Amino acid sequence: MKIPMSGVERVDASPDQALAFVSDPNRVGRCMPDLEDLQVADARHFTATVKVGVGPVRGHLKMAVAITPDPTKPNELDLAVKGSGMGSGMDMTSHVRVAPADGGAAELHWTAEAAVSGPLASVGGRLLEAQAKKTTQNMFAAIRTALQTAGAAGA
Amino acid sequence: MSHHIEITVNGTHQALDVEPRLPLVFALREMLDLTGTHVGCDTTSCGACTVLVDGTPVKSCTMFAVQADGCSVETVEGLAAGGELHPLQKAFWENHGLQCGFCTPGMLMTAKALLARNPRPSEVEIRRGISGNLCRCTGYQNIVKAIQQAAAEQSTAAAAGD
Amino acid sequence: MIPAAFEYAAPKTVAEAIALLRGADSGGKILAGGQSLVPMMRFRLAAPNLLIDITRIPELRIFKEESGYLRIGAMVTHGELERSAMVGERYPLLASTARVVADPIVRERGTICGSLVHADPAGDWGAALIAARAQAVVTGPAGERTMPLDDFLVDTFTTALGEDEILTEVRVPTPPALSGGNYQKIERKVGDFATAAVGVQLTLSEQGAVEAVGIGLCAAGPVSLRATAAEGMLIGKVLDDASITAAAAAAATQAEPTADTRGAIDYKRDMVRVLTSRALHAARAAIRA
Amino acid sequence: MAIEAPSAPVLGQALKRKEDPRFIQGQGRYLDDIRLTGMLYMSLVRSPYAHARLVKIDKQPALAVPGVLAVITGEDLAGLGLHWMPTLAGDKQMVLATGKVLFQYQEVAAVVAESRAAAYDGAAAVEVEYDALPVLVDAKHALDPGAPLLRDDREQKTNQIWHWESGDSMATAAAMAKAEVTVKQDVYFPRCHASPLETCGCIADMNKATGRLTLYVTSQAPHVYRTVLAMVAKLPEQMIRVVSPDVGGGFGVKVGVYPGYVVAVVASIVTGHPVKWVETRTEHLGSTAFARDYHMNVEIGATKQGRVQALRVHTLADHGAFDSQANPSKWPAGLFNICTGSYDFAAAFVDVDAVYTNKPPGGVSYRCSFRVTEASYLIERAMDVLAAELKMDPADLRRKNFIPPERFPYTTPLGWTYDSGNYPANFEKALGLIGYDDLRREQTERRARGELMGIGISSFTEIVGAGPSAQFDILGLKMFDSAEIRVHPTGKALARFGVRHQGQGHETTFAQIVGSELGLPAADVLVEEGDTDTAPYGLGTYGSRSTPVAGGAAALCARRIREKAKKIAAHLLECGEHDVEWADGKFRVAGAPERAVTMQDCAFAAYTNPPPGLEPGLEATYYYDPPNFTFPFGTYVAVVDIDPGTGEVKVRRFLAVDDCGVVINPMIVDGQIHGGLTEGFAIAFMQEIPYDSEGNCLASNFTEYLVPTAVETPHWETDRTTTPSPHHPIGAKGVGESPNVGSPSAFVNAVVDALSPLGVRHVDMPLTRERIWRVLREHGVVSA
Repeated sequence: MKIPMSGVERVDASPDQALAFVSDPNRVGRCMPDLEDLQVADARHFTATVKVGVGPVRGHLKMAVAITPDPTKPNELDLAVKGSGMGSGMDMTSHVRVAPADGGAAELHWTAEAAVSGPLASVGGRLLEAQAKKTTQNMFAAIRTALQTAGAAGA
Repeated sequence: MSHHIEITVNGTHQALDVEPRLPLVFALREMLDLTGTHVGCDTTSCGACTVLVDGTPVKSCTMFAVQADGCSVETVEGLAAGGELHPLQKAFWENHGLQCGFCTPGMLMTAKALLARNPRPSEVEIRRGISGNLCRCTGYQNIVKAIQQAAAEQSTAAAAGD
Repeated sequence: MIPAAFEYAAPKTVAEAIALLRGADSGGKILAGGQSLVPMMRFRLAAPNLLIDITRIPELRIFKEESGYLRIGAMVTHGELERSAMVGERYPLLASTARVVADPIVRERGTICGSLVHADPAGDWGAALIAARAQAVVTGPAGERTMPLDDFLVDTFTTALGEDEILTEVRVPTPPALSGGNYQKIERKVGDFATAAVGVQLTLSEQGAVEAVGIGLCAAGPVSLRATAAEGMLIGKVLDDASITAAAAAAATQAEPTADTRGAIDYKRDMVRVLTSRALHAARAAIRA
Repeated sequence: MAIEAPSAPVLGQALKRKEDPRFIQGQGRYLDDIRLTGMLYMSLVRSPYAHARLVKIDKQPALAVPGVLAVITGEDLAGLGLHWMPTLAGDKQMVLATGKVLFQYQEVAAVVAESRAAAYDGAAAVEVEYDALPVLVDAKHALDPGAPLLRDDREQKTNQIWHWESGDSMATAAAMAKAEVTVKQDVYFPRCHASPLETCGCIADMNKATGRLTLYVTSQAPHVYRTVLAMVAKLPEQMIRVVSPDVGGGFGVKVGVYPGYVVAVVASIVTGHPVKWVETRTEHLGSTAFARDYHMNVEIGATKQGRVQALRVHTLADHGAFDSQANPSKWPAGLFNICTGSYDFAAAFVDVDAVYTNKPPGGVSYRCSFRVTEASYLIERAMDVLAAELKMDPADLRRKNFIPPERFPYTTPLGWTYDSGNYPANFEKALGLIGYDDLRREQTERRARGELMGIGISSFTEIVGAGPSAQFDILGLKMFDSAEIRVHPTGKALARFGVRHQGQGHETTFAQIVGSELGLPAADVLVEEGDTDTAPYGLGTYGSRSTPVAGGAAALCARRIREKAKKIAAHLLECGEHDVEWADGKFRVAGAPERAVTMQDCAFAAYTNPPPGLEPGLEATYYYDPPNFTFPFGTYVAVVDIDPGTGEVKVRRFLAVDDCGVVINPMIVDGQIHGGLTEGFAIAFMQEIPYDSEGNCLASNFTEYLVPTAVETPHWETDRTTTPSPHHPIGAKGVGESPNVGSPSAFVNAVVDALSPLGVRHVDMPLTRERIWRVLREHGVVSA
């Protein structure tokens, strides 16, 4: 099943800082919700193991993430996630655009589409959509929080 | 880690060492060789594995053997007491209440519990009562008929016994 | 299928069970009837380290009327409730719900409290007991706390239970005179989760106006839902076709179902309307003079 | 061949089934009940993706799991040349995936372990890396220019598998052009699944010392399995024994050879132990043979008075990732061109295009004689569409167009020769029994009150008993079937057959045929099936072929015994053979019927006192090659009421009047009809395997693939007429599939009839509440 999602996060950081943050595997990787393990392969790739826990459904997903800056639009990039675990597959493509906001702050405009395959989709499908949306929103919210903390620490 | 359990199965005391994750149905089938109880699904839907635990029908794929410690379990193999067919077994045979036979043991155990609680059920009550057991072959009609016949026979026998 | 390996404990008291939960460091899971949990474990979508079987705790079997409430302990099964003459006489909402939960064999092992803790928005008891204005009794290391069921059910698969707490009981107010109730469910076949379902608990005044009404919606949102607008517009009104139609429409507006193999959003929302109307009619018919 | 009057009352009696005592006492022996010494368990790792490149399989985590002994992948099988296998339909199919996967739940790796639990643990631990590819789910887009190419292993770089035609396209086009009235309708028969209560499974036991492979397997066609295994695994056929123990329902899903069986054989060879593999329900629904998935477009040309003239059908068939349907090899669309049904068409033309999609393979199963269900549904639905166009009562339209009884044997424009039929008599019996005219009057009254009541008729013709060897074979194996009878000295008999029952009651009905032919009580005839070491070669039980083919073999084999026994009788009666008559179950002297000997007498003499010059013993084998198919028919009437608030359909009444020729055991025939109607009901109202845009199977277990319970299932009314088959040795036609073939259209016709005041002509199955509700809303009906 394909789950389309989108959102806007206003962050207390400059557009450049925000862009640098989401382009950095070390930093954006730590914003994966319920992160258990993070392995950074290079400047553009990392692997995150995350915990899944929705009521009785518990398990781990291993996600390989590739960050691809848009070659023509310097403020935009793609995050491609290839996940597996619990006998299932979880692939997500997301696109992030960093836009300036009032007061020198920035906005992250993000769209994402998750595709879930396997038992998670066929057994858990009835309850999956809401959960996938929540998890993705949490990830971008975590980015906002992290930037805020970084901003506060830097000030 | 395995757990030691003691259960009574069809009147016989059994002591078993079981891994907690072992569903009761596999303990019956593979440790006690009582293969009459079948497995038909993964979702507690089909009822092929129905047995009676302390008289209550239970889908034995969804109860762990370790949970049955101290309980009395009845399976299809225990129905024909003393070699005489149970009225339900006889009625299923006479009314063509089975075809491939795979759902039959679970269906019989459910019917036994049903009649124990409601000795003269209506057709609607029987259909509701067996709605946790799936059958792919018979369309249920002859199963319902068989349960009605067994009910009539049992209550006649009970009346004669009074 | 066989679940992943786990440890098993069967405590004899609630205190022991809570201690085991604490010790399991969020890897523990309470096993009551197991009719939702075990299938998930067989699919290995759930894999607790420790299963704490509470079926051997006698105090959790409480099932009686006391101080204006029907007390339903954690180990009371759907089947036990379904067969209770007392429930049949005085709690028509609960009686009509118990008849349509899962299938008759699952009902023999599955428990009302277990179903609430599972917090599946398509579970029947959430909607029925919200309509009945039930209270959840939660026991933890610090003792008992009680809350409206509305607050207990937080989100899909999520309740207000702490990691070391157990839902030990649910308390349903004993309906006063001139009360009736009913549960209406659409399921594709026996044993299916609800496509949509609605529970109604109703009390009329001597004059025939609505004195109190509870309407709970099943499979109509991320969590069991109270149809607050519909309830509000019925209070003080005479329950006639017009007020029922209006309330049913309000309930449908409030519903936020998701699309799945059981139906699209518009269908499910309309079924909330149809079932609310039917449940209100049936609840009124269930009032004994 | 002449029909003989039943020679003993054994035939036609409602005898209690001989197989039942073991089943009601829990003593059946199904596949999973068998445990062999040293047996290991296998579990399969399956793809979560519907279409993906297979990047890497890491066995190590699984091998580290306690109890796991081996992990087998497609690459391992490639070394043995076993990673692909031929299908019965002339395609090939992956055993374990190499390179890429083509449907969700496709077999990717196998884990062999000491216990069931360890096998599951191991399967969960295997790490597989995939690269998702674009997914093709909708068959209607399979031939689009931009569609992903699924089978890049084939020479033809297209998703089209084959194109098949039947009939005269020019003549049909001409007749259609001249017709006063034409109707056209798209009709989809959804993808569904037989899903018997017992899933598929096997135990492969390769004995290294003897070199002999025993395969215990849930099979409807054990001999076919043996031959296929010999060809696939290149084992000498005499070194393979296939045993099909009690089978917990088949309905066609246990005809094909599945990858798991081949892997289990390899696993047994590799480990030197017996290896058991039993599917989970998810594996069963997600990977074994589905049924139907035919997108059909039908056109009928007729006169204004309602006389049908021409039929044209275009079909798109979704075959999934491999063409592995179990059809007769020269008939890629099976017997689909039976679609002219019970009606006298002057011209007809049918074509079918089969395509690949990212779904599991299959296509022929679920109580259907090779696409006959689709054909019957199509014509019965189309007749109602025509009736609506002509504003005629659908019963009258049928009456006008039935093939008249005097025209049998009747040859259809698509080439079939119907053996026998009396459609008007059967039809009028059904309409009389249900009270058709009264129902129509009641309907008028209810409609006036705004109620939705519908009456649906199906007057179908089936084609079963594949099949005559001139045209019908599977992988070259002619579709005969066989019987072997041994009469023991004490007059008791053992009868063995090449078919394999799965609940149809062969142990009783074949004993009745043999007993009736030999003058023995059915109780004295033991029927055995399922072991290729002992049973004569046969093609198996499916397509309602057991009675028409193996039943014919049973009768003729018994008559062969009788011929020999007659010589012995003459010897015992001390008369010439030509003076001996077989009458009332005994050999009698012509003109002195009181001088008689029984079959038991002859059997004893065959071993103790054979006539001089006659070979001792009393045994025979018969391979029966049917001269034609048989053509059972019937009339089904459904009466439904629709809840306008929820869209729920209540089946108020359902009457089935079948004609399956001579009845062997009426109790068993009624049971077959009840079961088939229930499956037809399920298909009409609730069963479908849908896939989402990613190719996820959305009905992979019994919480989503709906099997009706006793509560939803209607009460069935049954009756029959008897028109014997002129060519079958006992006049029987077969019945197993008729109720499933004939009933879906009756249900749908009834629902569409209920909705017809709104102008509705067709609604596709399954007729879920939501689908009906949507039709009602689209036509402005809103109700509480």
